[in-house]
Amino acid sequence: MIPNDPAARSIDLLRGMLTIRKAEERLARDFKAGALPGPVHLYIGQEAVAVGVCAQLDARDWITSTHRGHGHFLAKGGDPRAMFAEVYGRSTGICGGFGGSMHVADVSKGILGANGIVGGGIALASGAALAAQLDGAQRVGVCFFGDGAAAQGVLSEALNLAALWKLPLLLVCENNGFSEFSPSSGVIAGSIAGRAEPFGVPGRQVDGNDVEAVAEATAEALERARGGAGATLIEAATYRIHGHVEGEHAFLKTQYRADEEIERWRGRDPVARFAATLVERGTLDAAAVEALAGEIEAAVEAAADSAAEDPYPEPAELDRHLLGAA
Amino acid sequence: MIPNDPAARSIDLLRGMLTIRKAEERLARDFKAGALPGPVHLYIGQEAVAVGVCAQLDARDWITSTHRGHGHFLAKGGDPRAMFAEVYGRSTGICGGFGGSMHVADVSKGILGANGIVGGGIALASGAALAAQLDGAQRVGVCFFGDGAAAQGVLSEALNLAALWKLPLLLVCENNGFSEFSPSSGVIAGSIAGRAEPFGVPGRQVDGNDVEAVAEATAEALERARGGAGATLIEAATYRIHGHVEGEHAFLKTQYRADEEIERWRGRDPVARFAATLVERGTLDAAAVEALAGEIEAAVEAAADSAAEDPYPEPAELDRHLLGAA
Amino acid sequence: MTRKRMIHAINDALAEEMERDERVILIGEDVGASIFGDTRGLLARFGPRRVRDTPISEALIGGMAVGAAAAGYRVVCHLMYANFVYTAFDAIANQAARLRLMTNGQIRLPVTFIAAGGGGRSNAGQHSDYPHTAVAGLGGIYVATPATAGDAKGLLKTSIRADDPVFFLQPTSRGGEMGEVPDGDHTVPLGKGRVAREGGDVTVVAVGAMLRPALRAAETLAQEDGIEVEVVDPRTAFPLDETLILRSVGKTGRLIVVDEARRAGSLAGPIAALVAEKGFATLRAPIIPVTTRNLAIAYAPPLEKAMIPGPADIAAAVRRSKETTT
Amino acid sequence: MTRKRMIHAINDALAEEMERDERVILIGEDVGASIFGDTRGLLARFGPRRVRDTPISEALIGGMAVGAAAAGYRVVCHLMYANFVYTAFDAIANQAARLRLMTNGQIRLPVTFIAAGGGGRSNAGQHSDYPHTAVAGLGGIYVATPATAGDAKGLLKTSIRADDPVFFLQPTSRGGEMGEVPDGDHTVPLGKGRVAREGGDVTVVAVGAMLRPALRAAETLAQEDGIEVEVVDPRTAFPLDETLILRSVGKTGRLIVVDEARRAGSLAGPIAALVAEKGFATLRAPIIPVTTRNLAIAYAPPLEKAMIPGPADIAAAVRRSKETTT
Ligand SMILES: Cc1ncc(C[n+]2csc(CCOP(=O)(O)OP(=O)(O)O)c2C)c(N)n1
Ligand SMILES: Cc1ncc(C[n+]2csc(CCOP(=O)(O)OP(=O)(O)O)c2C)c(N)n1
Ligand SMILES: [Mg+2]
Ligand SMILES: [Mg+2]
Repeated sequence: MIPNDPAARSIDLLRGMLTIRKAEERLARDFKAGALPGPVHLYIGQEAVAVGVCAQLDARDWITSTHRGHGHFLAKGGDPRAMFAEVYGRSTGICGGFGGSMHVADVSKGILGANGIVGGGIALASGAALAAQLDGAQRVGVCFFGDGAAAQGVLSEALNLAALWKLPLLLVCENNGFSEFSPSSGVIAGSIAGRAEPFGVPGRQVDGNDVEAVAEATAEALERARGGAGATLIEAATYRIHGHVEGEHAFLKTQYRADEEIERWRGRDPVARFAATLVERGTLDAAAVEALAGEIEAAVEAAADSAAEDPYPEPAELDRHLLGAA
Repeated sequence: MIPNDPAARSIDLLRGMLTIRKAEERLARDFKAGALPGPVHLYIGQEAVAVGVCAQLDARDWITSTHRGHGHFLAKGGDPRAMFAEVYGRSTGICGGFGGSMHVADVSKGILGANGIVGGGIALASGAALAAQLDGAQRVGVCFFGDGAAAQGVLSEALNLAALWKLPLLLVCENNGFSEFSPSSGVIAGSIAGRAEPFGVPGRQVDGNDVEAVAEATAEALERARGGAGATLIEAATYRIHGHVEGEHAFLKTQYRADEEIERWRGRDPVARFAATLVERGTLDAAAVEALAGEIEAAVEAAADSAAEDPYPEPAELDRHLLGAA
Repeated sequence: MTRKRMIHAINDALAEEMERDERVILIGEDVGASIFGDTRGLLARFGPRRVRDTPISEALIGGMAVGAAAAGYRVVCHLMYANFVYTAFDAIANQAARLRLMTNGQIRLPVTFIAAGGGGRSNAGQHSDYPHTAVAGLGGIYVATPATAGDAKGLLKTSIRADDPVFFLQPTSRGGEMGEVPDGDHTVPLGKGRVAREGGDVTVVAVGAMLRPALRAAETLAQEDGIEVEVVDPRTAFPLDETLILRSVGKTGRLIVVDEARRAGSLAGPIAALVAEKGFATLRAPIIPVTTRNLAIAYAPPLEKAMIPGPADIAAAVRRSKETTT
Repeated sequence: MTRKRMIHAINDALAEEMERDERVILIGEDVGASIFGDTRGLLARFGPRRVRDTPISEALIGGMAVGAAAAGYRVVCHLMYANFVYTAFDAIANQAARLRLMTNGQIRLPVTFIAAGGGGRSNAGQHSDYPHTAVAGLGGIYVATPATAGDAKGLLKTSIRADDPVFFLQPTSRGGEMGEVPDGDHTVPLGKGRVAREGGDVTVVAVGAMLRPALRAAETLAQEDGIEVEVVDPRTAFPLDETLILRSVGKTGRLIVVDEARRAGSLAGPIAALVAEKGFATLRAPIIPVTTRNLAIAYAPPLEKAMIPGPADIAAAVRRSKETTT
């Protein structure tokens, strides 16, 4: 899964981030064009977190995700075409069009699903970590959640239990500064990473726009988890460049963040930044980066175009999910 | 409310603890005699916490309590006779016999009620603290809860919000070492008091069998709260001498704590200990302590005997609580 | 009369009640930004003392609403999407709905929980429930299900003034619809339904969002089939306006219940129980439920459309009812 | 056949299923000590790896059960008193009951939530709910309501083996009652009720704890009134055994529904809806519900006794039904 050659590995990181970026740029355009049936929450600007973490995982590890789940899905190996089809509500979607953007899941890849309930994935990942512990095969459960979700009490319940049971659990808080339209300072007191310590769980802060820093922190946490020493909370500082939900300007009457703030964070774009690093290091030259981006964009666009041609599911398919049906 | 004379004040503390002790010893006998309709959870051994805290409060301050709520009810000024009548299920009970032991409440005294939901009082007290803040009259909300309840996520939710809003809230955790039949070490990771700090809320540990230490810690927290500086978490180390619930030996097949442990804690009985302190200080002599105890016991027994004569409520009274009824 | 969108009528109700009684306060996630528009402008108008954006902590804020109400305020607690009522369910089910009984009326709770429910916008499985009966089944909390702008305003004003808890469930997909709103201090009593359209042939009780398709079906049936449908809007799911429903069925002898909820959790149950007991002698045909299936709402538009009852489903049920003779 | 207490039959079911399939695990508060006795001895027998005492964190453990089940285990999650299902409600309502649909069947959840419900022991308002319909209304989770020791064993074994979630609601006050339990690997299918007593005059559908008083009433009616009651035990509140209920009403033409839940949240609703739709032609008298009132259970014994249906209430309803001729 993880290539041994450091250069290949870092190109994979870039590839992973570019895939998410290009896929979501497509979804943003689709939304603007009125081509999406429901709401979408884009991950643009946070790619380094999903990719940095998932690069350290393999398919047998479990993840749970959030309403902002495309990035986690793709980084964990989810198929872009099946994701587009799902967001388009097609029967070829990864969930057959039943789930949509907020519920993309691929159990075969260890993706237990995006989740429309803020904080909902925390307990699920804890359960997956329990399963992993029982399996005894050094698998782990990883939970992605937002800074807003850190206000849900279930986080402290999970920290408590994970500490007591030494669960192989990785709690990854993506602190993007906002809980919908509320700046974190208004809804989160003190430090999120710090909340783990009183339970005896290490809490680490990391630059969430630095994919290698995220990967490194993850590797450390995984070593702990796979070695039987228990959980870690990683707080990754990042920023969402798009709104909370596409189209939010249609219903919001006031601006909730300054344009300069967005621009400042654009300057720390995790994808461009890592591309520049690779160029600097001589791993890739600028042309190669461009070629890679172009290649990924083409693949993503082709996946999306093709998914958009797929049929919608038939209402009769609903029968399959009635209780008692096989 | 709080007498100025230190001697009178400390005699009041002893009186408060003795009242709880005598009342609950009566209930323990009542239970053994099969005279109680439902389960009772006794507070014997923890009296210093309720009394130490409530001695610093006045009737306009709000408290919420737990399934183990007789001590808080009495310490906050609840009427013993009305409490007995409630536990006996009589129409003269403080809740007319509708609530019982787990729900004793007297809103006129600021007692928002015992609560059968572990952790249930935490949010209620936070709401009362919000009301107190809005009133602007330096009232506070105080929540008593157990070490077991500290595992409920709502505690962290309250710490977060109380810090953000600077709520006049006092969270009093009575760490009696057990969550039903589970020793705390198996269900509580790390330090309870320490859990407050990452939110920016002070967390203090205090000897919960030392009524003056509890009162002092409370006074400090109240100064903070009434001064607009916000919440405090106090963790009071104590022990319940009786079982989790009276009669538990009838259904438990194994012992969950050692007899020596109980004996060790009996040696630190908060009532006897404070009585001894007062004798040592010359505030009272041994005979006066005995007289006080006798006087209180007589009053409590009379209250209980008289409550036991009261009639049960009539089923027709239920109508009053149907929605739409005035 | 003024023509307004439902969401603006709700906004007016909130503003007027906050103006009328300074003890009315509003708490909830992003009530300042207001994703639905129902709380828009209230923060600016009434200030952050009375209008409070909260963290994502439904268990806490649900219970705080109860505590602040017990301590003297009239609290509106916004839960956003109705599915989040489940995250706050303990506060509603174990506290709000029963404190009146358990304290023998010492605690009355002027608290209104408000949320938006139902499907129609591809919000998928965790954002489309219409959970009125889960709350109605608690018995101690009014459940208002407004169907029109006028009723939304009138019911909400009454809810806020009520001394008992209310769950006010607005239909997510109908907020933008225009309706007539009476001028002045318009209130609508809890527990009183209305006849939305008179007719002598078949009674259609249509809940909340289902009123409009029911009325549309009634027009079609009148024009195409010569069937005169009486459309009854119960307005509150609990308590039901038994007299009104029985009177209508007494006239028509035929009953259809239309509810956007899942069959097993729909008002088809309680209404059928009512009529099959107290209106049995007047019934001339089977009671036909028109509800969604016993599934969460699916994402893909054709699935969602197939699940949620529309005018054609209602008309078909009415025709089926008319064809039955007994 | 062996005569056993219901609680021991449940214990046997758990032990046998844990023996049969090592992927069966049990989590919950004090499942080691076991306050009801249903999980007694399992910790000693199967060890702390598979039998886990948890902290008081229902939101977490409910969701962990879901996560561990999604990750390959068969999870029994003990929620103790049924009122605590509300604390865990989000995990059940927003996750367990809908992941199958939202993931298009990728996630099937072999998880059994077990709890004890109902009144009769002065446990008062927060420990006496019988919340089967709140769960049934979710649609995606089986609801088993065993009434006898044999069914408790058979239904629980089937629940644990099922690949979809089950809420197994045992009656708190009936655990000590003896009943015949078939020897060997006794299983009872979910969704199939049974005729507990044959009779041709009136059908009484009695849910869970209400079966025994219904049978008692039937004996009285046979002896004193010559009325032969057919007593139907639905065994699962969801899905209902429609065929069985309709067949019985087809024979008798008269129906009483007896349920310990509050009227508004009782099975009287769904069952009346079923029969008033599909069995209307055979109905010869009003359907009479015998339930508790729309209130939480009150504490004082005379109140509790008046609230919970007993044989006399059932017999009176049957007589009333027989007297009606249409
Ligand atoms: C239980 C619950 N409460 C509220 C919401 C509405 N909601 C959706 S996203 C969101 C903010 C989440 O913030 P954060 O966790 O920081 O994630 P981010 O959107 O920043 O990625 C809220 C309040 C929800 N989906 N679920
Ligand atoms: C929500 C909820 N879960 C579980 C219970 C069952 N229960 C009652 S008391 C108790 C233990 C409480 O421990 P702690 O908070 O330490 O209080 P203590 O009994 O020691 O005073 C439990 C688990 C409950 N009443 N409410
Ligand atoms: Mg965020
Ligand atoms: Mg304790």
